[in-house]
Amino acid sequence: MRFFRRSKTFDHGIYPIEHKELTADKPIRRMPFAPELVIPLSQHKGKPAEPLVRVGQEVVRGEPIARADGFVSVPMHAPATGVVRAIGLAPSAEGPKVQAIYLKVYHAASQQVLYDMERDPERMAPDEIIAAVQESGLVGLGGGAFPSHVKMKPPAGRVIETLLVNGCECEPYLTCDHRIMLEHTDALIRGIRMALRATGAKRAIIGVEDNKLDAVAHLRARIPRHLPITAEAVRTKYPQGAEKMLIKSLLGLEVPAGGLTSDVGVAVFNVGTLAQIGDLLPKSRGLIERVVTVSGPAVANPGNFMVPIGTPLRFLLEQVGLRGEPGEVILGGPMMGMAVSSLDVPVTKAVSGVVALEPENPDLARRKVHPCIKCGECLNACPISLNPSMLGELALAREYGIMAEQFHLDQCFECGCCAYVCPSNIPLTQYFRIAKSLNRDKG
Amino acid sequence: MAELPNTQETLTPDTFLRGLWEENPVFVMLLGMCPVLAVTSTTMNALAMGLATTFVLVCSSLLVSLLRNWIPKQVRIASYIVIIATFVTIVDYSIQAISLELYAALGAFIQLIVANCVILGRAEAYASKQRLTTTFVNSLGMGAGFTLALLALGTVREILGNGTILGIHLFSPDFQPWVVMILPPGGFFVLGAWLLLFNWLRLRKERKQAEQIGVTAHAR
Amino acid sequence: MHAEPLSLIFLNAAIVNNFVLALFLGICPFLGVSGKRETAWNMGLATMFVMLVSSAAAFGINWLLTELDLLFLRLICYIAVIASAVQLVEMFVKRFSPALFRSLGIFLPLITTNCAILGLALFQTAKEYDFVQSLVYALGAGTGFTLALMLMAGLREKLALARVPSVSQGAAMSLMLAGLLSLAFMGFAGLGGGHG
Amino acid sequence: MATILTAVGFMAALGLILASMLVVANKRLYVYEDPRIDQVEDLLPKANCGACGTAGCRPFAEMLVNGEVEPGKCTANSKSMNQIIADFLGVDVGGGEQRVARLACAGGGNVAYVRATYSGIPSCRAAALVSGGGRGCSWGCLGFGDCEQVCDFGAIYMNPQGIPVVIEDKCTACGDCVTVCPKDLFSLHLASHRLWVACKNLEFGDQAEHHCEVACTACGRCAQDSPEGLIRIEDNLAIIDYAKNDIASKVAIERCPTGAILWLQQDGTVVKGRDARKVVRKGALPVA
Amino acid sequence: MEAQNQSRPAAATPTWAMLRTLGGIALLSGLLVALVYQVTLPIIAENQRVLTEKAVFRVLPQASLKRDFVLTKQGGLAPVGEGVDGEHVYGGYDAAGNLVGVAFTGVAVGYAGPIRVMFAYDPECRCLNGSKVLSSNETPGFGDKLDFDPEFLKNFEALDARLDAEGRALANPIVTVKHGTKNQPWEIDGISGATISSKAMGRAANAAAQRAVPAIERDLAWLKQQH
Amino acid sequence: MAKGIEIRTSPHLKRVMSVERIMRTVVLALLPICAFAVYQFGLSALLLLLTTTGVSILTEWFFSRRSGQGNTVSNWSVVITGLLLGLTLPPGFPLWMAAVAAFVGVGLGKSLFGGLGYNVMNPALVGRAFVQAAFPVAITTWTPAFAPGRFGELIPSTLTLPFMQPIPVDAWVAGLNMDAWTGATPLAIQKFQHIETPIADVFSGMVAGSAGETSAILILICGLWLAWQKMLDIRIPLSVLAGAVMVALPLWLMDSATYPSPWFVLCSGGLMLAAWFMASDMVASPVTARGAILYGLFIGALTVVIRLFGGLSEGVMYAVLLGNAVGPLISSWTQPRVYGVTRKSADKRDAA
Ligand SMILES: Cc1cc2nc3c(=O)[nH]c(=O)nc-3n(C[C@H](O)[C@H](O)[C@H](O)COP(=O)(O)O)c2cc1C
Ligand SMILES: Cc1cc2nc3c(=O)[nH]c(=O)nc-3n(C[C@H](O)[C@H](O)[C@H](O)COP(=O)(O)O)c2cc1C
Ligand SMILES: Cc1cc2nc3c(=O)[nH]c(=O)nc-3n(C[C@H](O)[C@H](O)[C@H](O)COP(=O)(O)O)c2cc1C
Ligand SMILES: Cc1cc2nc3c(=O)[nH]c(=O)nc-3n(C[C@H](O)[C@H](O)[C@H](O)CO)c2cc1C
Ligand code: SF4
Ligand code: SF4
Ligand code: SF4
Ligand code: SF4
Ligand code: FES
Repeated sequence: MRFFRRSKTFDHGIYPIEHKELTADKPIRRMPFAPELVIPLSQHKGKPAEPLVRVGQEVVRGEPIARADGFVSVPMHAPATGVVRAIGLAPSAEGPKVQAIYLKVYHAASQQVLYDMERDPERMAPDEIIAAVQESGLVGLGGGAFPSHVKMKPPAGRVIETLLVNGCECEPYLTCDHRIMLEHTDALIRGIRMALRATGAKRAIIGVEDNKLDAVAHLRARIPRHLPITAEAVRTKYPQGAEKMLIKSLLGLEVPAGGLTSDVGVAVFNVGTLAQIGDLLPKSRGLIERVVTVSGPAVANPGNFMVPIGTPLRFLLEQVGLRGEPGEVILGGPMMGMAVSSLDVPVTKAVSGVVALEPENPDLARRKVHPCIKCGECLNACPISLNPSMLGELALAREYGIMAEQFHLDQCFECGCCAYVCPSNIPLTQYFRIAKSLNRDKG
Repeated sequence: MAELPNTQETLTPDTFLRGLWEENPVFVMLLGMCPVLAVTSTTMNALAMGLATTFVLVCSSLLVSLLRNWIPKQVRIASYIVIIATFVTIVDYSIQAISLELYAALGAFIQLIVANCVILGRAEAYASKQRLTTTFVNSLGMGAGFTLALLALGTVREILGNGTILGIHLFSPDFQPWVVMILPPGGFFVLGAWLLLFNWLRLRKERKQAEQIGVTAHAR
Repeated sequence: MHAEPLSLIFLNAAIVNNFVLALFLGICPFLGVSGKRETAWNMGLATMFVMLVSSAAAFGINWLLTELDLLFLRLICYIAVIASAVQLVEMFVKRFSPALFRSLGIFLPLITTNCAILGLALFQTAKEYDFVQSLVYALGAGTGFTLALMLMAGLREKLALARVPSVSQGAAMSLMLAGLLSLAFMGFAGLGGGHG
Repeated sequence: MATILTAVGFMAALGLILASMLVVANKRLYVYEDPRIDQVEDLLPKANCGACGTAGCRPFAEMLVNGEVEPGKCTANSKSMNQIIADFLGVDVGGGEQRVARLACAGGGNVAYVRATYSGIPSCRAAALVSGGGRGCSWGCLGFGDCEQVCDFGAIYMNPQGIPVVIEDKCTACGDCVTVCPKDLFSLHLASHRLWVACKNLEFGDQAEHHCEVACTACGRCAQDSPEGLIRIEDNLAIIDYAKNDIASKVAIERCPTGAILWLQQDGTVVKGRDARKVVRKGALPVA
Repeated sequence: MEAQNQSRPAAATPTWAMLRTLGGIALLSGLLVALVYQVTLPIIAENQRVLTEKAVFRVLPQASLKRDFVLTKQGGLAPVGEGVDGEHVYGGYDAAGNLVGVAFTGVAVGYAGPIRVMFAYDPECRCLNGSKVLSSNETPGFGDKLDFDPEFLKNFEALDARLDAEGRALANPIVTVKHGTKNQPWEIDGISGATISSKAMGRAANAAAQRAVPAIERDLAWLKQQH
Repeated sequence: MAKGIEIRTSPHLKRVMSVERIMRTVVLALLPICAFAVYQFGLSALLLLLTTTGVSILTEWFFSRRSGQGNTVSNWSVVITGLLLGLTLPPGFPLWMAAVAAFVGVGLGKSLFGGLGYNVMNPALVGRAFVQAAFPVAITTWTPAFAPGRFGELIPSTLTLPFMQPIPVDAWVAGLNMDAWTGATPLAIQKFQHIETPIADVFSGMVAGSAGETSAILILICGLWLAWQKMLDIRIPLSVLAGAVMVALPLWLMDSATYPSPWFVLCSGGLMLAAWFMASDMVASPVTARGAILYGLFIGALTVVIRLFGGLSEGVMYAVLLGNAVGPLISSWTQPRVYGVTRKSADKRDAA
């Protein structure tokens, strides 16, 4: 069968409506500065950064304002020139309030980045590149927000053979990676070369879903012949962009349960991450802005924007205009993204998209939840081949231990495919989150 | 080291009544199910089986209680079983002497009284610890409870499955019997239905009680 | 009847006249230990083992009693020997394989007072099976018992997660399930019998 | 007659053979297991709640018989039952003072603001995972009653404002509510701890009050009024040092402006300070 | 753990008590059962006789006396007595001592297990002229018909059981045919809706008749004298 | 009142499919089969279908009320149960017995265990099996198809008084003067007389039998349409049919005089209807993909075994029920292999 398929892919998965046409051909535009930026000290997985500034201190755009606290941590840089109004609690997308630096932006000041120091990455040793990546404050921009430099250094005994560049962007609505591949092609290629050197990988494959064949063609045209970099189209299917799926699709390998991608000799980076590396490292700058797709049925003028880190959502949405009251505002895509409980939440390094849905989301509201009718749709959708039907029943009976011990709950990466297909409308993924969270708490 | 609290029971009406309801061997303890299901396709069989079982139950309990201080616990099961089997054999031959037709209808289940969990269970749990009088009354109660349960099944199954009770036709000759009731599934269904009924009554009572003391049990 | 082929004896005991669902033997353990597949399986194996042992023992005793012309003692002897044998096996297992005891042994005392075992001994005598036929019959009966137990356990495990109304929870539901299984097993009636 | 004699003889022989087999078996195959374990297990509540710190009642019974723990460790059992076990084993009951679960929040729907409408599984754990659950105070109780449902002893009920209330007499301190609450609002305390701060909000002053009318604003009055060291303000929250519980008195609560600090009474009722703003609203606050 | 175990009392095995108790109980039990057996034996035998007699008289209504015979290995009949083994055949005689018919049993597997039937043979018409089901597991509602369905019982008013020329077997084996298609005297008209049971009935009749009728016919003269 | 911003868990999108929609589509697919049943057997079949469906709905309504689940009739699943039950009964089946079947099927087969999604066996077939065991004579009384005047008069047994034995139909059938009618279905004729009804007849439905089982082609079309609509797992019907052929083909090749041809096996009796509409009921079949195939093969094979070697001429009902009974076991033995979990790594985890 595989032989007849157009593009490579993995088993199971789903085909949600994409809605990408809203923004796919909107070039990246610059978002103005909000009057006040809120920069949480923990925008990444790992230890929060430690502030380097005092209240009342003036900072210049690009200046480090917090430093990394350990290896699995990254520094923060001032996204704008202004003054530190306060250091205190700020709302976060996850819910709990977190420490953040409130930065009052000087509107009159020049917003040129002055923290520039040209260097030639081609001459840097791998370890130097890794250190430079940490200094730049880069984290995975694909949504994981895991510090990128950590991923470049595989654990002892593991060798990275292949670098996968994740340009799938399988979430509906989102197009920022697509735009990056088209508009920041050179930076991307530069970034890939640096990552290749840093990781010691022998080749890089850019995986792009086949709904973005223009990007594939564009990349193929721009990649210099001599480089071991290829661009490959993969089937447009959610969650093609999940690293485990991409590895399966492109390399036919499976990351062992509980293991890392480096166990199969692979490191996966988002195209945005690598484009930033290509941009920032030669100038030894820090990450102060990122490309964000702002879209969704409640948005009047959807588009792709270069947004300063720390911009509150309220400001962002004002800029694009809303059609009436928004219902849900989601950070990331609608399949995996988080709804926020307050528009004061800022855009962080992890935010690849802001999707505003209309009130009473017609996909969800007022649909009755029935008991599981054992239709098996979820089994056919789960890319990990779990048994969500059984897991759901167990969750309902609060058998969380059994879920983990016998039904591999820990393997679930909460992609939401099962909940998407379930005709009984059972919030399966949410049950699994509860179960995992309780299991964690019980230790 | 102190002993556990003394568990010798004093004789009260409850000693007898318990077996009928609270500790009914069939409906509550789910013991001795095989004859309950197998020989209750008619009321007559149910009654005969109930009486036979009661006889064995009472006799063997008495003997066990009598001998309770002489039977070392290492051989207690074997001893009880032999005692029970003796009485069963006696019943077996007596029924053959009374009526071979009845004997044919009860089939192997007369002999299987030996393995009826109620009897050994009572010997172990009660007779081996209690005095003769209480044992007698209690086993009589248990036997009565067992017979009651058998009759509860037997009458329903006979009426529905055959249109008769004790062989007497109840309905017009055109009555359509529900054959399933005298087949194996029918046994399960009728017993299940009785238990459903009891459950329902119990739940209703509990709800009423809860309402009386003003606590509304919240739904989980 | 004597020339009944072994395969038919097995099939008959295991399925067509399933001890639990068609003959009503061994109902107590069937209802009692069919809550989980694992215990059901262990119980089934333990029962099958005891059936084989008691089938052989019963065959021997029957022979002896026939020789002595004491057939009226059959029942007492069967049950006494079976009970003692089970007790011995239990002690043996407990002593030499605590692991096995934990999975199988705890069921052994339960089995002593199980109609299916005694029923097997009585039926094999009534059907006048020879030694090999008796063993095959025991094997079939044990298989059928295990099958019934496993089916029931599968269904009950499924229902353990169901939203069963409070009236039908517990024994009532088990009995209705057993009834449904028994209803389904009626489809096997007449299988292997001579027709046409 | 001959039949009777053979029968008697045969049976006697059989009985003797079986008995001797059992005798041999008992001598050779005997495995000792303390019979008291079963007896003690029968006396335990069989709730398998784990409050005693073991995996369940059976292991606890084993430890009891081995003299490794005291019966009083089982908080789910009744006192008299534990006494029976203690007498049976000839040991002390032990156990010490009763502990109960205490809730560090008083923000029911009538005083705490909701900022976003959560829809989904009605469970605190679920809601907490969706951007914290939509309450203004990100530390506060979500009111879906996971704690009520997890309590096997029926010791928690949800009051009309959606705040769990612990019935001290029923609480066995099994700790299930402590684990289940996604906001970590429950903790186990000695029943004698009567002075209590029912708030976990780490914000200061108006910011805290902006989300909840009964929040601790960290004004520090309670600390000032009470004896030195009993109460301190840490991370914008009043903290009671229960090592000094002996000197705790109602003085501490009198001037609290929001009533975040309370005096819990034996009978389960709660006393608020004189200056605490009176809460008159019964219904829920509007969403905003 | 080891040390603890040893300090515990070793299992006391009350050897004598065990032997005494079990032996004693077994002995008593043997005695009791043997006594009861002795007492009931004759009653049970009598019951058995009465039961068979009832069945025989049911299929041979004119008979008032029954005598038991045994089918010998040689293919003849012999009176019941010590040392003769074999299937029983019952001769029915009227008050005057005339042979009114012979009854014998047949077995065949029906829908759910064996069906045992007693048949009556009338040497005058050389046909089967009576049947009674002794035991069957047939489904109630189906099985009853074999014994009570008047239409079906008509089959056994004169079911041809003539022997062939050699006198060793039936000239025409008895068979059951589909309901409504009977057109030979040796055919049984099946019950619609209970074909399986009625076929079993046919097989039982055929098998029994094939065995018994040749013997009866051989020793008919002798049989007639045995009142 | 402003509701403020809404928060939900991801995924924030959902497929349009829903239980109601699936069930409604199945009802739609059953309607042509019902129509053919009425065309073939007349008013009696119509009344039969109305009775089973009506009583099923009432039963569901009653029990869902009582158990506090709210009204579950609106999810349409019980309509399927009712229709399918009616389709599997003989056309002249007394209505009161049909009502018993529907009540038992829905009450005992479904509501008792918690309603939709929790029934362990197919409710329609539980109802049928119950009446088959309770009223074995009535349920094996067949009447001819295309009786003249079938739209004007009822089969006499249809209106039997409750709790009474069915009114005999022999006289009525005789009065119809239908020469070819033998009072048996093709299956019975094959089983007991080894005469095969022409394939064309069983395929098109020009034969007697249960109300809705006769036309294999119509059932096939409706089933395929349903599969095309993605409302049923086509693996199950296909493997049921494959299982039947697997047993029937070798036997037929060995002895075509005694054993029916695979074509006849597929097209006769209730196999087609059961394969497409009853075995495929997802609630009582294994959820796993491999499990579904095993389950189907089991049902198909068992059907033929019961038909050819058992006491009944049709075994598909019992085969499906037994398939339902082994379903949970099959399901647990065929759990899918989880991504990244190999046998070795699973063992290691268990050991740890
Ligand atoms: C369900 C799921 C879907 C994902 N989809 C994408 C995606 O479309 N694009 C992407 O870059 N990363 C996606 N990710 C994250 C990737 O798995 C991986 O973490 C990321 O590509 C690594 O790159 P980064 O660290 O540079 O972000 C997804 C993850 C999951 C679990
Ligand atoms: C539960 C059940 C029990 C049955 N029991 C019998 C029976 O005891 N005897 C019998 O001949 N047929 C019995 N049958 C019917 C047969 O399966 C079969 O349909 C019938 O014998 C065929 O006869 P016909 O061809 O005359 O219709 C039973 C059917 C069912 C469903
Ligand atoms: C889905 C379905 C299942 C059926 N199951 C059975 C069955 O298990 N047993 C049965 O006798 N008839 C069943 N029937 C009816 C038969 O197909 C057939 O008409 C009848 O059994 C043949 O008659 P007989 O058993 O009386 O000979 C079923 C019909 C359908 C549509
Ligand atoms: C393809 C398909 C087949 C179905 N078959 C049946 C059936 O045979 N019997 C039935 O009662 N319900 C059937 N249903 C409906 C539904 O699943 C049934 O009511 C549930 O079994 C009740 O829990 C079917 C539904 C679908 C989608
Ligand atoms: S959320 Fe988990 S269980 Fe559901 S499809 Fe995704 S990985 Fe599978
Ligand atoms: S998709 Fe939903 S209804 Fe279907 S099996 Fe999975 S959980 Fe059950
Ligand atoms: S205390 Fe915790 S678990 Fe209880 S209702 Fe409040 S948030 Fe939920
Ligand atoms: S007085 Fe009240 S508000 Fe002030 S610090 Fe103490 S508890 Fe908090
Ligand atoms: S009565 Fe048969 S096992 Fe209990």
